[in-house]
Amino acid sequence: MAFLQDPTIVVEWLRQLFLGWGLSPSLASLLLYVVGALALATGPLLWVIFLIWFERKAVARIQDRLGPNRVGPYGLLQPFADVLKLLTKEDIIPAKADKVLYWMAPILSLAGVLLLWPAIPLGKGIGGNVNVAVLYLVAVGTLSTFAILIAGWSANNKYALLGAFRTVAQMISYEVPIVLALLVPVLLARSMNLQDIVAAQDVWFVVAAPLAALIFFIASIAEVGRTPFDLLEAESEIIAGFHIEYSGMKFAMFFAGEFLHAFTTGVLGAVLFFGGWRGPGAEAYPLLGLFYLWLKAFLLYFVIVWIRGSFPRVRIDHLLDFTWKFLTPLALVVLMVTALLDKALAAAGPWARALGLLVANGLIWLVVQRWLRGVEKRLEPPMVAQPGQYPVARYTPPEPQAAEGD
Amino acid sequence: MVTTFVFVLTAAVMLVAALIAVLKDNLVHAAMGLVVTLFGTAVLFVLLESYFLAVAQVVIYVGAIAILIVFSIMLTRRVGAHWGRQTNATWPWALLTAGVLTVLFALMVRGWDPDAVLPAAAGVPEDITARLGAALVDPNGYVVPFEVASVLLLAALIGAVYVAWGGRKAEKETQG
Amino acid sequence: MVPLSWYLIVAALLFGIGVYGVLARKNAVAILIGLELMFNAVLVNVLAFWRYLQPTGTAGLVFAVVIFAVAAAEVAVGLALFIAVYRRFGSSDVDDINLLKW
Amino acid sequence: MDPTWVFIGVFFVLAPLLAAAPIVIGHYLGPHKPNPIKNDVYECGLKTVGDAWVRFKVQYYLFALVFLIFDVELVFLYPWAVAYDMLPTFAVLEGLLFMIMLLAALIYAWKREALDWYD
Repeated sequence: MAFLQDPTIVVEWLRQLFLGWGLSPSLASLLLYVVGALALATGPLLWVIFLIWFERKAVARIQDRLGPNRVGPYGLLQPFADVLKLLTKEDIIPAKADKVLYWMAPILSLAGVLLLWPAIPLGKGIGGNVNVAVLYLVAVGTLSTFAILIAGWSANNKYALLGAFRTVAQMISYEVPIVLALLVPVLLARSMNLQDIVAAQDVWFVVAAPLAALIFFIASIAEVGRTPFDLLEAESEIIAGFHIEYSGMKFAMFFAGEFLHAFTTGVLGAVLFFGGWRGPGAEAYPLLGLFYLWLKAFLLYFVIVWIRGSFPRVRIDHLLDFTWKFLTPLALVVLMVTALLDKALAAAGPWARALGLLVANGLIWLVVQRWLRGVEKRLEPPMVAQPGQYPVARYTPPEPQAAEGD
Repeated sequence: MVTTFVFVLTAAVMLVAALIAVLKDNLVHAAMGLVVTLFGTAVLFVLLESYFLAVAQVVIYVGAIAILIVFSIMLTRRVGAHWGRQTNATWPWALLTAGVLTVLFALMVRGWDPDAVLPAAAGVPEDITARLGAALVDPNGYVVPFEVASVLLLAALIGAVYVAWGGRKAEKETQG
Repeated sequence: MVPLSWYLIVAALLFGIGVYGVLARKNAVAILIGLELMFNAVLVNVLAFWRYLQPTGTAGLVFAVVIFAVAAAEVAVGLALFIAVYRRFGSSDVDDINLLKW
Repeated sequence: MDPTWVFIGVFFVLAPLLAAAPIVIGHYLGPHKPNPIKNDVYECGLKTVGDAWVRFKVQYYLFALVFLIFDVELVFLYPWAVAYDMLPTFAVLEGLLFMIMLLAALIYAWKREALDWYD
């Protein structure tokens, strides 16, 4: 029972065990860190195997298919079969590839996602307690960007390189609204430590900053490169993007990284905007907090899968316009309004503050909606239904443009 | 003890990577060397307990500056083409200058250890990031560098966009 | 704790390597890489001095932050020039850009 | 040394190793029968067309450039947000002025069509 109230006693027990082996205290601490890091890293890695099954099944049901259902009950063992298959595939390395970089890219890709985990608070007193955690998340995210650039480069294939350029352009473009949206919870909690941010959420930040939450969520999906923002590796249209020359386990690592990143996005959304591990009884029983965090993260992850199953892809010019001309200015305005209003409402209680910010967010959204209507009117001629006819969307082919060469 | 070990390891890796960055003919490898050096600098910052600047170093240098550099290298050459020599004919003079400079610097800083009354023992305060933030907008502190930095970056953006990109129309005209 | 002079010597070596890169390289981007190494050496110096001489103040940190801004501006403009030159001359070697030599 | 950062250091060593393990295992479990055609560059099942040359497109560079400027400015804003409780109203306005500069940069790039994608 003591364990349920304070899981850290396991750490103490292990430390005593290591000391009992005759290790020096500092060496015992180091060994503890290694054990902790292994536990924290293997957990998500094994969880990915389930995620792959879940996503395939969920998307299949959305699309009115059955999904994996042959291997094991409900096809649960399918991912294991896939792993076995991938493990025994031939590891092809293109003849002219840059060998070192070619090996490094998939490792970096997965490690970049795993490295997000030590910053995440998993419960009261357990998990990450990094003083600059929010920026740490952004910093680690750059590793994935580099992985893609290296992957595209090292294979010595022009299409892979082109795919990598486009993917990186997309990723860095969407990083701007993410960094802006992350500033809002930091501002509300006055701390970059995620543990403090969770502690500050007496009222979930999604109430005080719904627009920032939405921007973070959308931009994160794009950052991970999921549908509807996955046109650079659209499996059904082009063969693949930057990882075209990868096969076997290396290829699988890119995908494992993507799936884990999607789930981690859910975790981060839960921590930043949905109260993290907080919930009834989570203070007394930290493991319950872990369960709450997992539940919230899984719901958010399900929304990501749902979006994947429901939305068509966007075009690349729309994709980049969307972040630079919509999300970024919107995030800037939200940040400014939040900063001003938060100072004005400094004396008010947490609920009054949150509701004031909520109202402000609503007003911003109304203005944005009106503005979007205006833009829509300018772009599209109004569709008028003829009597006896259903309105049909008109397709006007784009004006032919002169081919451009450089 | 651990700190010393990590410091020596990081410094060694950093310097080797820096050498790769300036010696390799393959510029992509050189850029990777630069990235490792930048990362090593971030590790040194962690050892110096300025955590905010360590992550800022990774976000700005590795995440943005290095990406820009790698982009520029990859955009301006043929995939798989031979790199060729990347050094000047006058490289021995460069080596001499750099060597003399380094030796002079090293000789200069050799004895700089204010060991007896080290203020370092006071340690870094917990809220150093907040203090930095307050100092950056404090009228009696560093508000001028802060605002000048924003103007500088705005000017840099305008200048860079202006130089690199003539706008869609101009672009079409020049290329016919 | 590691002595202050170790940091300074590492920074000096880094700076020297950067100087060599700037002077000996042909390609404009490679020269910028050397410049970045020099900037980093300066950053290490600034933060080492901050940590050892005035860890409770913020002067060193502000200095470092301003260096970040300057480095970013320098890279942005430098690479823009490089891109413009490359598009004009089709070459990225500074040795080839010698119109003013005549 | 903050123990959290020691832990992160250990993690930085272990995470790449863990990510590399399956790849290395797969490398040795799988068959090895390389041949020139298999190891050739894959381009839609056809032979490589022409010189492997990616057309130079200044757009990529422009996005990276605007991103760089934004990134640096935003990193400046984080300490400002953390220090929010210590700030008088004047200092808050300083921060807003900073953001307005950022907005100006965005509007300039927008008007210059540096943010447009075209093929």
